[in-house]
Amino acid sequence: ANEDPIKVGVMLPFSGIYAALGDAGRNGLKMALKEHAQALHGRQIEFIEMDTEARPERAPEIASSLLDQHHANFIIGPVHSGVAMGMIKVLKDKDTVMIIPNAGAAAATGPLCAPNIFRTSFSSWQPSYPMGKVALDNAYKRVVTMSWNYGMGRESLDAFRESFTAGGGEIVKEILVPFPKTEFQSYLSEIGSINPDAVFVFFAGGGAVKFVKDYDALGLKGKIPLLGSGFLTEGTLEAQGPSAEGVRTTLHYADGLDNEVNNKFRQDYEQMFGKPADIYAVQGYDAGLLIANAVDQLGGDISDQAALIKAMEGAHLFSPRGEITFSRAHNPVQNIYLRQVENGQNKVIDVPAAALEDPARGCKL
Amino acid sequence: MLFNKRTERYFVWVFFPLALLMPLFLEQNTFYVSKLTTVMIFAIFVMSLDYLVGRCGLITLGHAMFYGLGGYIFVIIAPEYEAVNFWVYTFYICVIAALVALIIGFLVLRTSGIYMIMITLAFAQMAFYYFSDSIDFGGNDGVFIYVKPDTSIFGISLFDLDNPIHFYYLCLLSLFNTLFFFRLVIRSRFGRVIDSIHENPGRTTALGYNVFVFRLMAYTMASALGAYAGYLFTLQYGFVNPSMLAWTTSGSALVMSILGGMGSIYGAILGTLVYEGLHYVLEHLTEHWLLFMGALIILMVILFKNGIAGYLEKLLEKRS
Amino acid sequence: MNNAVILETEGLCKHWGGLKALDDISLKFHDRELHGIVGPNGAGKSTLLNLLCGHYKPTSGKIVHKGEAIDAIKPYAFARRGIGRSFQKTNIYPSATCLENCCVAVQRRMGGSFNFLRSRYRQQVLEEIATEALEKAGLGQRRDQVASRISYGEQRQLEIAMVLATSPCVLLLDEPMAGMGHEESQLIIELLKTLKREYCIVLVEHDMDAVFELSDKLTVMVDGQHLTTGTVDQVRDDPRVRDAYLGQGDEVY
Amino acid sequence: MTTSLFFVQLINGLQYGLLLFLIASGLTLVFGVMGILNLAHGSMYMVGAYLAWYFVQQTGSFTLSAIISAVIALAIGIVVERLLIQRLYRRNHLDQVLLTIGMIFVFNALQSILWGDDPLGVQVPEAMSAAIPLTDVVEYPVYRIFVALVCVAIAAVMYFMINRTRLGMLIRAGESNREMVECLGIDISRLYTIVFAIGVMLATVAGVIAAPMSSIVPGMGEHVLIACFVVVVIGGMGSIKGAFIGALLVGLVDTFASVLMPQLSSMMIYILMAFILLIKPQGLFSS
Amino acid sequence: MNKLLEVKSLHTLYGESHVLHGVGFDIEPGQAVSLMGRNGMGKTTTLKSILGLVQPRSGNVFFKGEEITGLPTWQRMRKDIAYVPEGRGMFHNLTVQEHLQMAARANRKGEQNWDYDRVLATFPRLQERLTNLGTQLSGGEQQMLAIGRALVTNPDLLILDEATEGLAPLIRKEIWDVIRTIKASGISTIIVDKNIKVLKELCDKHIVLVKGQVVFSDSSSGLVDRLDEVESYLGV
Ligand SMILES: Nc1ncnc2c1ncn2[C@@H]1O[C@H](COP(=O)(O)OP(=O)(O)OP(=O)(O)O)[C@@H](O)[C@H]1O
Ligand SMILES: Nc1ncnc2c1ncn2[C@@H]1O[C@H](COP(=O)(O)OP(=O)(O)OP(=O)(O)O)[C@@H](O)[C@H]1O
Ligand SMILES: [Mg+2]
Ligand SMILES: [Mg+2]
Repeated sequence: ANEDPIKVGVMLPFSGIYAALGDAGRNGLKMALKEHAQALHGRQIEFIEMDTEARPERAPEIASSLLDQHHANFIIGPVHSGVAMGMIKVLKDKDTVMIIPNAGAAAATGPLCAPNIFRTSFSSWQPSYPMGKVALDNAYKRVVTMSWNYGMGRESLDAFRESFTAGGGEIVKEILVPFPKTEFQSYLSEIGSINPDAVFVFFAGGGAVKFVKDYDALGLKGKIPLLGSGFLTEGTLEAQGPSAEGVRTTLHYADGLDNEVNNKFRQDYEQMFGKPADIYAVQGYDAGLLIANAVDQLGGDISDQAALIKAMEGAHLFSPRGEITFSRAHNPVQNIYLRQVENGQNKVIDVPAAALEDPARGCKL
Repeated sequence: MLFNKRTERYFVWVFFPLALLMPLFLEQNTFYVSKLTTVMIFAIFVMSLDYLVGRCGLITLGHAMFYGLGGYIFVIIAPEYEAVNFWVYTFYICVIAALVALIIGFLVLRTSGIYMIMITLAFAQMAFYYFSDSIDFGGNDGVFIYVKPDTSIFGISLFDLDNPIHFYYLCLLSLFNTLFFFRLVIRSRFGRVIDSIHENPGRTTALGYNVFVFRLMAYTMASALGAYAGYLFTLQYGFVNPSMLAWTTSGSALVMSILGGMGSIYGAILGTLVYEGLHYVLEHLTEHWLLFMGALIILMVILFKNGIAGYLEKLLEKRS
Repeated sequence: MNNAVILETEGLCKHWGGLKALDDISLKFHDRELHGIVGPNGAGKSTLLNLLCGHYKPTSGKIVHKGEAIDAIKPYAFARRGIGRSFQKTNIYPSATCLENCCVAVQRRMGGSFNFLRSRYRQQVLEEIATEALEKAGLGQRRDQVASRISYGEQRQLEIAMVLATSPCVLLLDEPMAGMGHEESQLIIELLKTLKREYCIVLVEHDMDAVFELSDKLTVMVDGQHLTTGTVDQVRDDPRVRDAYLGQGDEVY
Repeated sequence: MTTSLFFVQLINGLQYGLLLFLIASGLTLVFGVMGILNLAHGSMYMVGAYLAWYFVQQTGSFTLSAIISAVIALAIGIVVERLLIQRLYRRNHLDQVLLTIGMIFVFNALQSILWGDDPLGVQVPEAMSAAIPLTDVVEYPVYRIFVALVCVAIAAVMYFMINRTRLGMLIRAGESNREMVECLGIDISRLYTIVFAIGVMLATVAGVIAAPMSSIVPGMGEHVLIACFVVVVIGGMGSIKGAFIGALLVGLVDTFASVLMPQLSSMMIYILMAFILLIKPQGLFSS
Repeated sequence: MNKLLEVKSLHTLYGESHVLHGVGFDIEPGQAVSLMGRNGMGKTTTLKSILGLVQPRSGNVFFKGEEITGLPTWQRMRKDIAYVPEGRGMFHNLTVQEHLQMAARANRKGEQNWDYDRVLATFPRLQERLTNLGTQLSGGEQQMLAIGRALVTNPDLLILDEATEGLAPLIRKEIWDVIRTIKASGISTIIVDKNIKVLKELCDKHIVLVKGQVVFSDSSSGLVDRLDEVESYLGV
């Protein structure tokens, strides 16, 4: 076959507020490609790593560097939706394959979907939509929703609202906090005075830590159940400490998922990187799996882009999160789990939606 | 003489011919052409800031507002799926930005020093949040521009904006014009008044100049050019994002302009080139590029009294 | 004297908080006359000048220039009406040459300040006028020196040169001789002698030799109040003035 | 808004304002009073939070951790002033901007190397983990009351020191004319080193104290930086009273805006600042 | 008899321009010395070189027998020297009261003859302006404050650079009286002023600078003898 290495451009934030996510994604990616080295039919992998600093205005430039300067075969990135938009602008319909290992922006596999754009993570709709049903099942009728006022946040709340109000629930208030503000005290006081049946939120990273701690400190915990999109308790549990106990979230992954792939993955990851794996690592890992899988199917020859895309579309991956396939818009079709924090771990308590597919509104593929 | 320092003449004679030839060597690798284009666009922006801060003594941390506005004005006024004329829209954008600058300058220029820094920051942040919270303009994720303008004058099209090399030359031309323009303004009688105001506003008032009006003019002019740079940036990749308006963008520009040598104008190009160059090199060398970048910046402040331009001047002017 | 009144104050007051720095001052300044103003420290002399040149706004009272009340106009407009002033505390452009300092002043009058294209280095006329002003103030030799590098006394001279360069009709001079050597003072005294044939000059100065020699009219202020106005001889012999300001002895310090 | 909610929000606003003052207090000293433009102030706040986390891990005691962190901060302050800042006093203020931005880069890189990028958390010290009920649902943690008290105490001490003591006069005089202060026989350069170090220590201690009630994440320094400058500038440069009132104002306006006009809440403190500076171009209490 | 201050062949440059060409003189304890010269001859530069505010290229300064040439300014001042600079050096953010409070200290012998109250008694005008900021004073008031601020450090050597500039005659007379008192109490002074009549009577020794060189250095009687020569140096 071909002697040239396969070039994988990695466009993730390694500094700034999203650095932890970028780090985990890269770790996962490298681990997968190392594990599945024999699937590559002898081809080496060359990584080209670029720090996006989570700055959208730099995204087109870096993307074009990977495309025009390094001629990468695959570009993995990014974390941040704004950066994703900048990348897509450059990479859409080009001869490299873009795999998004995190950013959930609906547009990426919606109106802007393209044959060469794949996503191994989720659309923002996916993890939040099933929670509406969960809330109704628990007889929560009046719910306050809250998130940062940005695309991902609003899309998550909309997805929750969609299923929740369809089943007769009422959203008594939707609170949008300016991004990236983390002063939640006044909002929480207000929620306290409304006293709803439950609260549904989307927060991630440092904001999630602060939110969960404040929720506890101001005494809301234990009085008003806290539901969230799973990122609320991903990679943040240690920092949240006991405040997170009992928080229920929905996500396409859970640490405690008991399947063979996951058990091995978690063990190896912890061994290799000295810390527990999280969702971001899984998504990066799956990006690696997706590449390995396609290269394997094509016998190591990825020069024909149409064939490559076809191979990827047909992929059936055994991910730590369970089996995934890809929708026509190139978004993963996956299980969504209901998890509850117990002893500092996200424990699966239910599967409210199996093999959930994003509606991919606006995609013409 | 327009370029009245020997160093500056040398720089102009070295930089622009080199820049002119550059794409010939880089035909294989269009990325470098794009990268240099981006750098030059930002240099235009830094230059307009340098004029304000270094020449007029008007320190602003809100200049990025105009950079971002350059992009957003285009998104707002241009039809989405129709190629408009580049020159006409350049005119529109500069005029609209100038009007905005006139209004904001009218408010902002009552203060001075740190208070002015903060109030310009305040307006820029308002604009930032306006676009970043907006739903119509893509919010935090930004907007795409699907059709690039065409550049024909009387039916003759000089540049094809979709061609990176053409775009490069357009930006190079713009950069040169900006440098030339600022030099002209500095050398002019208006420039004399601005210099006087910079050094001693009270005295200038006592001599009968309406300091406020002069400042307002300078502010408006620099802001319009800042918007022009933003417009070019937007066109380069067809992408606008609110982070263009963020204070960190103003901050980076300020850093580059101080690094280049405040008030020297051509130092803006040096500062931008060196900063972006270092960034690019370090980023490819090590994951901890921030550490080295920071250390180098610190070292440069300590070593160079008046930025890189000042250092070069010390080397070159001594012999004369 | 029968020269026309050019500048006039009516009941001018300036209060700083509780302090009445100027209290109900009504004075007339005539064309082609040098009007001296003296008084103990803190009497409000500089404050008066600052009001006359628009630097401060009066608490109450009126300033009339050539028959028009001008107390409400903007500071720069005072200068445009030809009211030029020098400062007690040196106030120049330190990093520019002496010539350039004066050019800024000349240019105001010659126009072109909003011209973005016209070179400021092509300026025969401007330079001539500026040079002339420098020479008048005795700084011809320092023309091309950077202002921060000339001595304190010379900076005081530059201060005057800059006012002259605006070719004002009213000159407000705040202690122009302070810090100057004898020779320079003498030069300025001679200069003022010729200038006062053309201009209305208001001179605040503690150098009694100079004041007595130059003044056509002399006003004494004490604690923001107007004490007396008259010819030099009238004032010098006024016992109240001796009490408050000059001292009893004959020696002049 | 019900009356009880109004009062709860009032408390929230005051509490947030006091916290802001705590974070900005070092900047008030270094920037407001001494006139040094230290953009790395936020980084020191971040360093404080990370140090708190690290030493709580090591020693298990929050108090001990706070003390060690403060000492380290003093040392950092002294070194930075002696090695870097001191060289720039005679230069343009903008060089300080560049220098301290360089320092931000270095601190951020070191944070990432030393402590990684994952969000971290420190638990509220055991002794202060109780809470006081405010309404049926909402309660108020004792620790936050403690923090508020610390802020008031720091404000009082700073006010007294700057405005009433000879030391304070010397510091202010140094901002106005360093050479003249030296002509009075004062070792201004040592004085400035110490005061700068104290400013750095205040920023760090703020980071330590805030750690249990916030999340410790990369970039946390830059987020507070602007708010700190807003506080100092609204109050008027050099005025401790101004900074204190400015902080409370920002706290209250931010809190009530988030509840009453959520569409504008992201811009609210900037609107406030622009408004104040348009009316009083030198801030509320400038001298 | 040991000298209070000895200045030996100072050469000082501002950048390229050579301003002092070997200035040297000395002062005995209790002496009042005048330093005269036309504008720009280097009087201020001499004082600044003595105080270390500018670094002379070569030359030495001894105070009370100790070499102080290389010391930082503040250490020199701590040896009980006080300075009233030309231009007055007010602090824009300190009140009159604070100017005096911050500067006040006992000298090395522990004496504190001049304190806050005595300065205010000497300059009653300041008493009325205690809460004004330094730059909100009239020119003359600033001058008084600058002198007062120097006095409260209780110096052995008081250096006055144009200290009577901008003062009303009556006040000027008072200042001269104060300087007489100071002199009587054994404090040495270096006075830069242009009033040769007063200096002649007040000072024990006179130094005239021309273009950075000492062209005249003698006692008062010597000054009277060579008055014409000196006046020509001064351009009187
Ligand atoms: N900005 C100010 N705020 C408060 N008081 C002021 C201000 N400026 C001046 N003053 C006070 O007003 C009074 C008059 O001051 P002014 O400068 O007019 O005096 P002057 O007559 O010029 O004295 P001098 O001869 O000493 O210069 C003084 O007592 C002074 O302290
Ligand atoms: N900062 C400076 N840089 C360059 N040259 C200077 C500087 N300060 C003073 N000079 C020059 O040094 C010479 C001596 O100045 P100095 O101030 O010592 O004179 P002086 O005798 O005190 O005069 P004056 O009576 O006017 O105060 C002058 O010719 C002046 O031009
Ligand atoms: Mg005065
Ligand atoms: Mg002098």
